[in-house]
Amino acid sequence: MPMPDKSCSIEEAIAQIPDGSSIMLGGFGVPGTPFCLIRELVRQGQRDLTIIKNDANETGMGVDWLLDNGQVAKLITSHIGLNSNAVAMMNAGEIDVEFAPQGILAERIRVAGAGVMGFVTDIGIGTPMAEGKQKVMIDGKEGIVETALRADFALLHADRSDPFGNLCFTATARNFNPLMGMAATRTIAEAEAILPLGGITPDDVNLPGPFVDDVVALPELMEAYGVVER
Amino acid sequence: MPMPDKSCSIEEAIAQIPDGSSIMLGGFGVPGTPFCLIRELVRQGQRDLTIIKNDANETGMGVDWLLDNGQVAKLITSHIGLNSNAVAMMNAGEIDVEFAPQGILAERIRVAGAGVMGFVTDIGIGTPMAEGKQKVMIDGKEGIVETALRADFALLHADRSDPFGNLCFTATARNFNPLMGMAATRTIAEAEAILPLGGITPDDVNLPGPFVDDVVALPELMEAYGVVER
Amino acid sequence: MSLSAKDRMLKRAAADIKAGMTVNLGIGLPTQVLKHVPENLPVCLHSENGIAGVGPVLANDQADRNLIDAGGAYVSPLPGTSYFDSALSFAIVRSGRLDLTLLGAFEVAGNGDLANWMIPGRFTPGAGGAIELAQKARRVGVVTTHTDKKGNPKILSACTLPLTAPCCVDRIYTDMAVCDVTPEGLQLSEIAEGVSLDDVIAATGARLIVPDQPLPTF
Amino acid sequence: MSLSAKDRMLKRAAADIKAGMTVNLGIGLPTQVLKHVPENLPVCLHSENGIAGVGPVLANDQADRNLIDAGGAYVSPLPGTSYFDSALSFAIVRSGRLDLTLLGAFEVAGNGDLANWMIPGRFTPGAGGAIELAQKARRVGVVTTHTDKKGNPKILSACTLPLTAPCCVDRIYTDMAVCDVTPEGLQLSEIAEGVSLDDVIAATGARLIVPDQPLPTF
Repeated sequence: MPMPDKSCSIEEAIAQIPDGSSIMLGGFGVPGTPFCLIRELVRQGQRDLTIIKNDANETGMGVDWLLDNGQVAKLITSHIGLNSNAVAMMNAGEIDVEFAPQGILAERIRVAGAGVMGFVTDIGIGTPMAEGKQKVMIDGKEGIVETALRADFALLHADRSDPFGNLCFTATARNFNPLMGMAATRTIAEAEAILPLGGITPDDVNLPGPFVDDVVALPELMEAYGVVER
Repeated sequence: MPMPDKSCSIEEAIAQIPDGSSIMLGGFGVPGTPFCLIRELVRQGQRDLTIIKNDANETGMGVDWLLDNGQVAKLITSHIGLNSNAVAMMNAGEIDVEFAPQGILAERIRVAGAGVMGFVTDIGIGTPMAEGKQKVMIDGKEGIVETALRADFALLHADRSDPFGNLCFTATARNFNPLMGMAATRTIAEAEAILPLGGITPDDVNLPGPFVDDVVALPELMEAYGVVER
Repeated sequence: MSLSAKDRMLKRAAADIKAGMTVNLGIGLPTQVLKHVPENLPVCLHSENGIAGVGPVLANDQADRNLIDAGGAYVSPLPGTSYFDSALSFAIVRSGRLDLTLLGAFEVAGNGDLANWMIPGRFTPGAGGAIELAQKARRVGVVTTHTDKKGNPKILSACTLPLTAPCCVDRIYTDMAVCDVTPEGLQLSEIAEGVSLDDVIAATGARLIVPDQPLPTF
Repeated sequence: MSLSAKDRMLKRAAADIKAGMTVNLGIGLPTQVLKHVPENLPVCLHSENGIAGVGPVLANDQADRNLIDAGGAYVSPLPGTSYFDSALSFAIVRSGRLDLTLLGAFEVAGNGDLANWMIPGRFTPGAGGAIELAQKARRVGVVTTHTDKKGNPKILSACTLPLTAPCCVDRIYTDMAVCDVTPEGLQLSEIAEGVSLDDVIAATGARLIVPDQPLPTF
């Protein structure tokens, strides 16, 4: 019984995204950011997007291309301090920015991918983060109900894939990628190498194929993937 | 900066467990069940235990040794159909059995390991499983609040470990092991092989060392670990 | 070769497993459906204990002691198989990545209610993964004999046993018929070769919607 | 070699990193504590972006493009390092596996309230991982200059900025003193060499409990 083949061209993969979509982008800083998929999204120019990413990359990279091109309506993130352009657009009211503590953002995404409606946490109690959120008591302790965070699409960067979409990430390029790949209605992964079926040891898979819809082979890595000179 | 060494003898590891403890046991059927740690627990004879395991193994194996030795007060599990002894003891009122759907059991354990108080799910709504549980509304939909399930100890079976407690599991012996290793106050792992620090590739670790307290090398595998002849 | 009524049921259920699907087959009759799935059909079989891409069952002397399916059978990997923990396994189930599950049944009701895990006082082993499979797979098929060993209907107007999940079943495959749960009620969609409409109606405990046109056979 | 006041502060904070600990060091001064930790001390450094066992920072020409710490520095693996996703990384934080975190501060209050992530209208980049580190590490140390660049106290009776977490700080390390948050209030525990008690009190915006016996110096 062969596994289904999900190979896809980058143009076709990104063309599935309509205006107004919510899109999760893997990556924590540079590692794990799907720069090629983002670049194609810039080329195709879909608008009014809600972008969900840990950070806004740095000025002139990744998320910033989308901001610069006026494609982003809203950003859900944990920290945008390295992108002064994002901060300026937020302060000017040009984009709506929703912040979550980093681990809460990660868990809201994971919970969505686990088919769960939300979770209860004491993180943020006693701070402005807790304001306006539903509270419940568990064993006499107050907790905040954090809701599952889903998206229409997830764009991931993988080190390796096979045609079925079994994904392996490397080092700190893993970060939000496997979580987001579970939490989106349609998951598109770019991979530095596409190995034949059987080329990935079953124990080594970080995100199993059933979560992945489209696999895009990267022809070459653009400069953005490299070490950032500071 | 060397990683801390957590090597421990099996006797010392299990001697930390007092009577009345709650103990999570890895394993789904035979694969991943820490038979040697369980056997030592039988030898030391701690009593009045709450055992948390996906299943009760089969008659004459693993959990059944503890049942047979009268050490178990309560069992929290998803399915005990392969152990007629466990079913008989439940029906005779000799042990208290709490059932959860398998994925809810897994998620309650994972959520405990993630330092979260509980989660909200629609699983079991419209069935007896939902009765008596707290409900909340999220986006106009009713959900059940399932609480985090913690334990005093987790006993795991790993394929490989290093002295810091970085664990790798193999094939379907992974199952509940990494989840339970996160959800216990003290996590004790037996490993078929203990490799030197650096012997496990950082990308391959299934449960990182910070979750693991004691690492026990297995001298040899007893028959229970083998293929079950039916 | 003429197939037995059971094999025709299994083959009919197998025909609804389509290219590209991720599928979970319950223990018992559903697992036996597999032998009627074409060998080259691209399908991913999921097992609750942590496999996507379940391969053939092996004899004990060929078995990997660490590789079983949720039913305890020693299985094998395929090119493209992956292993994962139990939380991730049920993330696949609950997040809608299972295109289809085929399950057994003690009772199934005309509205799609399913009871397949408990007989109070007689059979109380715990639900395992059944509740989440029944509630969350995108499509739920039940594979069952039309009647129990005593000849009593297993398809009822309402289940008498504790439910696995309410209104979860989409289609029922039996040795006599294929029935679909529709908003209007339980529809008789196909009939086994050599079985009469009256036989089916007599063996069914729920009201059946019978189309005017002739029923396809299988 | 005589150490600068800053280096003595960093060295004093480093002395509280003990064998066997898992530790997270915040960006800025806390990360600089590292150079005062003995090379052979068995300690596991955690970074929020998915590392346990963070090794030395590498020059760009030696760097692995896929291996940074949460502050963006190119780091290296050690024997026993592991990598994991962001949900698991914060599982380590929230479940109490971090024995210690050292964080920077804009303001810290005598009751342990910490403000280190936001200055409304001026600095609003988002909290990153700070809230969970501050709220959930078993022990929270703040490493900060005793006063800001204008000479105003950073240790206050109450924070004026939005809190990272309330009542989370256990110990404050500054270039002038070590202070402990106790149920009775903020206690002056140690004093930097060459700094007088009056200097410390004058530079502190919170009431200090000063023990009767002579203060240890560092």
